[in-house]
Amino acid sequence: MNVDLTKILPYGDTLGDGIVQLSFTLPVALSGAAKEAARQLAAGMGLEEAAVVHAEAISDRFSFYVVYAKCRQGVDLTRVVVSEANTTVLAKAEVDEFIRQRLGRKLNVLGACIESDAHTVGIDAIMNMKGFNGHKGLESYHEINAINMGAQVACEELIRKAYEHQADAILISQVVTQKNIHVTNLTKLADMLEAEGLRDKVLLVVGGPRISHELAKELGYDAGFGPNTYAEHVASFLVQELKEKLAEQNGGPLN
Amino acid sequence: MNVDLTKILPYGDTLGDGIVQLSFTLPVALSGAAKEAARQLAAGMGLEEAAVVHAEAISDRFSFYVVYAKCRQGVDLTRVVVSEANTTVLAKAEVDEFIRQRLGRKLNVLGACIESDAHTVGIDAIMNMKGFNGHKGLESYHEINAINMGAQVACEELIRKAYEHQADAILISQVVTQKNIHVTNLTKLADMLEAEGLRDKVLLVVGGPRISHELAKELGYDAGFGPNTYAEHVASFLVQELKEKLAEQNGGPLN
Amino acid sequence: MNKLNLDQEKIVYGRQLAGNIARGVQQHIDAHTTVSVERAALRLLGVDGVDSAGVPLANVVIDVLNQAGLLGRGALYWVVNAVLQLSLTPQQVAQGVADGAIAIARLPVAPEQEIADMAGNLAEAALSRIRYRRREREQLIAELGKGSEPMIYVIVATGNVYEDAVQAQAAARQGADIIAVIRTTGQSLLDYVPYGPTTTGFGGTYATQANFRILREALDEVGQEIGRYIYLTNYCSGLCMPEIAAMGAVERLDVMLNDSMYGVIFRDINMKRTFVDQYFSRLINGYAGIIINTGEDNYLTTADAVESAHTVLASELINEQFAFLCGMKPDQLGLGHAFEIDPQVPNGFLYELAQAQLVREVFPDCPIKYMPPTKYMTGNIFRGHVQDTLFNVCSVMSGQSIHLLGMLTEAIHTPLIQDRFLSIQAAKYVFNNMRDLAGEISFRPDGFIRGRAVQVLDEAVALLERIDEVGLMQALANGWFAEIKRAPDGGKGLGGVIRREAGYLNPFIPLMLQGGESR
Amino acid sequence: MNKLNLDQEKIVYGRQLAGNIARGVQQHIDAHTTVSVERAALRLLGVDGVDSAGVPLANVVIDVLNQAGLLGRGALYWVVNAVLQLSLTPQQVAQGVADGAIAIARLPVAPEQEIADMAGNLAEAALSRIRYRRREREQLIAELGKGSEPMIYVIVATGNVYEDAVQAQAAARQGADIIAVIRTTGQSLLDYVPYGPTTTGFGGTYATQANFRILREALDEVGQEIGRYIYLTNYCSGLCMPEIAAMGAVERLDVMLNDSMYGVIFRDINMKRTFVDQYFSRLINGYAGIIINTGEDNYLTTADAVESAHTVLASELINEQFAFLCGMKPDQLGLGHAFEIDPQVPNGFLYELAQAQLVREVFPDCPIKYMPPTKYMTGNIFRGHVQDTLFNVCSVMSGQSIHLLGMLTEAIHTPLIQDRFLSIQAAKYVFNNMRDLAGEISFRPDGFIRGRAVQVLDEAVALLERIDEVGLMQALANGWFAEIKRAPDGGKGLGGVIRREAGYLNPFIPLMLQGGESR
Ligand code: B12
Ligand code: B12
Ligand SMILES: Cc1ncc(COP(=O)(O)O)c(C=O)c1O
Ligand SMILES: Cc1ncc(COP(=O)(O)O)c(C=O)c1O
Repeated sequence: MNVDLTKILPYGDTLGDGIVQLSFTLPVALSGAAKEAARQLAAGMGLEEAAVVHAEAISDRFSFYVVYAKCRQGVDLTRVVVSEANTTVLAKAEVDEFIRQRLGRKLNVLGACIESDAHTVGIDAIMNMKGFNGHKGLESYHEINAINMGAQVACEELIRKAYEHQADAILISQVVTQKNIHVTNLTKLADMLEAEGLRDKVLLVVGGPRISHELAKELGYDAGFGPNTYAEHVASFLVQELKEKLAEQNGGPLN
Repeated sequence: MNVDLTKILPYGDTLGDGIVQLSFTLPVALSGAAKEAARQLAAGMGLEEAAVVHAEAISDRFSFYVVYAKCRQGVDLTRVVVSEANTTVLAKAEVDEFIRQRLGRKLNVLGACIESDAHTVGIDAIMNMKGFNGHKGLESYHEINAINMGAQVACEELIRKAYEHQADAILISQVVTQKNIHVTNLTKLADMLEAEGLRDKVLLVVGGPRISHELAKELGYDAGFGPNTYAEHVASFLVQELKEKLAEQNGGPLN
Repeated sequence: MNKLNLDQEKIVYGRQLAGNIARGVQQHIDAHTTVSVERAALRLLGVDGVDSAGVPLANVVIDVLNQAGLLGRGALYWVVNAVLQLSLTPQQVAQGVADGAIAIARLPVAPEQEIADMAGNLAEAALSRIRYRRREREQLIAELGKGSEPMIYVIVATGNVYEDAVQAQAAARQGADIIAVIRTTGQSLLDYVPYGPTTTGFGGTYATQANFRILREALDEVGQEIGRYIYLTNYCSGLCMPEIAAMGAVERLDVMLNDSMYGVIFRDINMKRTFVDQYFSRLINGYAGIIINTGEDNYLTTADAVESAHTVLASELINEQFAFLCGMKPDQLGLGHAFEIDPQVPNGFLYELAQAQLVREVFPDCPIKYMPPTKYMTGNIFRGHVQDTLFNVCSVMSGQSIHLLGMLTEAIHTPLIQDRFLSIQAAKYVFNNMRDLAGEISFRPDGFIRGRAVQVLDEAVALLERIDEVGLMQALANGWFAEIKRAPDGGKGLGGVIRREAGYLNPFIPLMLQGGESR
Repeated sequence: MNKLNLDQEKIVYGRQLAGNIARGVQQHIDAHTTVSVERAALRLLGVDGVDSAGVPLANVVIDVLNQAGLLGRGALYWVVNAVLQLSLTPQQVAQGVADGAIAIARLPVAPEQEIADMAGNLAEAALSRIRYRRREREQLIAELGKGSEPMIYVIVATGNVYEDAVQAQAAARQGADIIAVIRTTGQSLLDYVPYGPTTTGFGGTYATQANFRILREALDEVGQEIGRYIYLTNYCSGLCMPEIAAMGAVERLDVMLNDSMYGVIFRDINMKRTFVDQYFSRLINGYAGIIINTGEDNYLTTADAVESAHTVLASELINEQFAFLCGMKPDQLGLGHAFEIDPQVPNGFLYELAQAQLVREVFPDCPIKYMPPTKYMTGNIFRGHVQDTLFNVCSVMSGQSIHLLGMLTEAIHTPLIQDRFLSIQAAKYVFNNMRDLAGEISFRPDGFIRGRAVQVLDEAVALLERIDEVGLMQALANGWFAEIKRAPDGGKGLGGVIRREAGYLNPFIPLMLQGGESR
């Protein structure tokens, strides 16, 4: 099977067949016309040979469709640029060693689920001793002073704590994304940090199941982490950023 | 909820949100780049806010994706034209009555799964006494002489039988559609009937789970029937066509 | 129903321990009131609406009384006094306080007995409205019937009450029996109840009285259409539990999420506050014939379902006792239970089945709130649909009655209309296809399932013994539930807890303890 | 395994009836040969390849002999004679016949015994190759192990052997234990076996020896990689059953769809032809240590699964007896069974479970071919995934061993790679999650499940009694299986049936009846 990486197409059972599966609801009763509209919707996505393989009434005002169709427009995988926070994942010992050596004091890391979000399992997975899936959290790092504020922390409160603990880094978790509430919350915090003149003094990191590095950057954060993140990813990012920061302060690369 | 019928969009949980679900496989190993390629594929379909909510390795050469995204291009439902065989479905008695009155003899209907296709349940559902889902088959119509040839009937054999029984209508079932084998088989039959000079003498109907009236017309058939067809649909179509035919022969509408 | 051959004496002993534990807290409860309890009492008397700044009148009045340090006698004492002095309705009094026209603290005070009598009359009138709604429910059910068990319970969560109504009706038409309108994130920490119809929630819709009414109407309408009474559920927890209970009783909700400890553990609400609030809210729910859903299922989102199974059972026994102290009946207790074992665990289903059967046998008369997998759901919606199917299987195999449908998109978004459609379809298929399976099978007496059930029961009783020793507040401080620790004086809302003074007036409490059944 | 407490004497009686029925047909079988049996014999001797017109050499030779009216003595008689006379290999003889260089019918004839001896030697050499492949399989399994039960069986059906190989490997990596390469529609009615690697099937890939080899290599490769021997399945039915058996034995296939009546009922192949063909093909499969899959599951695609359940059991008993007559062992008999009850039937799962448990208890040593829902699958892939899940549940609850995975897209297309992926994932989850459930539960002695099983057994025995009276051919003519009627002299392929003459030579038959186990 010789895959052309410059034009990757979906694969059903034959290279290049482009088969994709779709499902959606239309806000109209089931009818022949609605079924045809479902087909045209898929066709409107540039899909070929769209077949409505299932059409069913949800109620007298909604109908449900399953469609299979062929996508002809491939993606050039060789030109896809992935935006990811950092590449080299360091071992815990390396992280601790770096902080000890270069910073000469513990790294203060503050974490919270801000505003209306109460989903702490994600931030706990990153920060608490126990960690996640056998990957210990930041509390277990000798050279990190990890303070986890938990759920539904108001931005004001977070900032107060950041002053109090002289936070080097702030870790935010946002899980609820309905109606883009996470964007609202994250923007609020970034703006407030800016207004306080704190923004440049801390590394600002956000994570959550729907968070990407790209989105984080857009919102003015230093990094974003999605599903399957472990403490070591965040810790590695923090020390590597720190290294650059220290280097800048000293006017050149350190090692 | 006021639905704009001139621009029907998929409905997730809010009118106009346009949400659709997709899934597909890419013929490459799972990676950050592949995941981004999956997102771009959806974006390439004109979908907005495409979110790859799941990415998983199928093997070291394939990866699977689930995507949710928003479709912005609606369909004007008021302009959708549905191609369907006939609209008025007649009662069995009406069908029989018509044949008795206008034709004055039994209507000869020949049915078969042609060529490589052995799926007889569909044609049996239409033709056999027992019918389907409580809808009796054509055999149960007093004025229809229904001959069901069954599975894997060669076109040659079918044509022989058509002569033998002086078929008024030929009903074909095609269920297997992989690599468009049904199109090949159906085209073959239509061409052979044409060559024999029989095409204009019979009503030629095809049915099957992936058959649409549109496709049937394209292939030179008089009608096509898809899922959930019952004998009465076909019978109604046959007598209504017959009526027109008779009318043409007599140079004007009959009643 | 007796498949596990459990040690009945052990169960009785567990109940005794739980009773001790609940009564320990009840002393604190009987000695206190809260701003929310007092607001709820006002709401029951008909106080509704907001002032020009959008603050609910109930809040305005209670804030005034609280700032004046007068709440220890109960808000009704002051408001009914104003009613008597000014010959106004409670609503007019509240309006007057808000307008600044009435200085409620400075009015002359009528004789104690006179105030109490008037308060008693007003309360009785208010309660007769609730009893009316309760009888209305009973009549509608008698007339239309209701869903057969396991009853299919789904959520709507668009954030817009009008869209919710559309989805709720569609769900009922598809076969849902119970519709829960999920509440927007963050509302539980508001110390007031928003007002009017709302369209701007996040991950849910605001719980307001107007929203309750809109949804009740929508469900009554569709219930008539499809010939089945559809239950309406909302969230009676957070800082305003008692008020929401009052609103729900009046708007004829049928089910309320209403736990004695959920707010403490999962919303960091102060426990002294929540214990008092839960009492008054449950008095109302009990009186209104509402089924409550407790929140033990949530424990298994932060703690492990295999290791912490016994904490769920222990908490269920405590929740039951708290409910009994409010006069609730077993058939009103939808105790929280969840199917949250890591799908990778070998024989995970056997653990789930053991637990599901165990709760059925320990609480034979309670309609367990049987919750689907959530934590181990992923973006793989197809796999998720299978996880939900095994959950459906476990439910019908263990004879559950309130069955919260899992959604294949649990890990992604609040349900789309098609998610709900597919889930209802799947559950109906499983329930019909396996309808009488439970009656056909029995468990090996020396098998894994029975052994596991016995183990969980033993561990739960052992935990109750430990809690009985230290007291429930200390148990919460120790993080014995959900692995979350809460200090007795930490969290939100402690400021709203007020010590009752001698002569504390709240006629609703004794009246409601008499029960709201048809007399 | 004994949960139904079945009447063992009734089972023994059913087996006796089935034995009578099979022996009734065996008289016909022993008196006849077919063009395909003879071609298979040639193929076993190494005759391979096609002539310049693309006709397989085996066909060329047999056609020549048949036209000359010589097949009654067996093709080997003539070909081995040519071998002796011309000192050529059988392949060279065939090539010569095809080229027109050898007039096989007009060669001088060696003494009978000499031909028989030479034929015996050649046959023994051919069979030693098959025994070698059989031992090879045994060694690989000893070395690598194989899938645990229920073994996960999936199909690949791209129509292109190279694409099939890719998909087969991917499936094995995901956890499939058995890969069936579905055959293109229509091949079963070809009276020859196509040649070489093929890429142009419809709904499946041509069964050719080259394709068998390509897939065997692909699976051996992936088996080494993942440390599990992967079984390869193909279709040994249709007009060329015996030849495909010969090819499969040589290419080390592990499983063959191979029924005594499927071709008659579902392909309208003449029954006199099929009975003879199935005998020779099963001799080979038996000898090669191949597991056969019978086709009773198909009955329930045309007949109703509730009403006709007993026809499946009756047919399984007959298929078993036919297999015993070929020297097959119970552990080679993957009897066809299917989960085809209309999902709308209340308690459908109980019917399914009763039937699944019944076949396990009637055939305790057979690896039942446990088939998923197909007929009632629809374009609703989500619902389909749930139907398949209950099927998976039933399998693990009744302790099945060969588990054909259902595909959520069954009603739409042959499986896409993701369909297979999702189905394997789902099955593995269910099997792991419910691994020991079967051992935990028992059925109520007076319950529905046991009652249904007893009823099906009774009806099956009654049907066998009727068949025993009229004979199997008449039973088929009556449409007693699958509600499809077939006349004894109707259908395709009757022309290829030849009465054996005295001195009919086919040393494979006696040799293979000795069994192919390691000696
Ligand atoms: C557990 C849970 C809860 C628990 C939370 C308990 C707790 N203390 O956390 C309870 C029951 C309380 C709850 C409540 C609600 N929930 Co909730 N909940 C979930 C659930 C089932 C699992 C979340 C989880 O714990 N995942 C496990 C963790 C480990 O994963 P994670 O958060 O993604 O974290 C990983 C990464 O994302 C990353 N990460 C996360 N944060 C951070 C931060 C940093 C700095 C870094 C580097 C990395 C990082 O690393 C982690 C480890 O790899 C999900 C559904 C699901 N299966 O995902 C719904 C879900 C998240 N909840 C949801 C909702 C709507 C709610 C409610 C708002 C519903 C309601 N109205 O009542 C409430 C309100 C909560 C609130 N105010 O926020 C929705 C959100 C929908 C959306 N997309 O907007 C979901 C998706 C369910 C659904 N389908 O409706 N919930
Ligand atoms: C039953 C069945 C079989 C049975 C058929 C028995 C028989 N005598 O018919 C058996 C087991 C023999 C079989 C074999 C095969 N099958 Co098959 N089979 C099915 C199955 C499970 C159900 C089909 C069915 O009976 N549907 C019920 C009938 C009533 O529905 P229907 O055909 O759509 O008919 C209705 C309408 O379409 C319409 N209609 C149909 N015909 C006509 C004709 C006229 C004139 C009119 C008016 C209307 C009409 O009216 C009917 C009633 O409403 C489907 C999967 C599925 N669930 O759909 C696969 C399926 C059709 N089979 C399939 C395949 C590939 C095969 C094989 C080729 C596999 C193989 N290589 O071995 C073989 C070979 C058969 C061959 N040579 O054709 C594929 C086809 C894939 C594709 N899209 O190309 C399917 C979809 C399964 C799959 N996912 O792989 N099969
Ligand atoms: C008992 C109980 N109350 C309330 C909620 C909802 O949370 P919130 O209080 O944020 O509305 C839950 C969680 O689903 C619960 O189980
Ligand atoms: C026993 C048996 N043989 C063969 C087949 C396949 O059909 P065909 O003979 O067309 O390859 C089946 C159906 O799946 C079957 O069950």
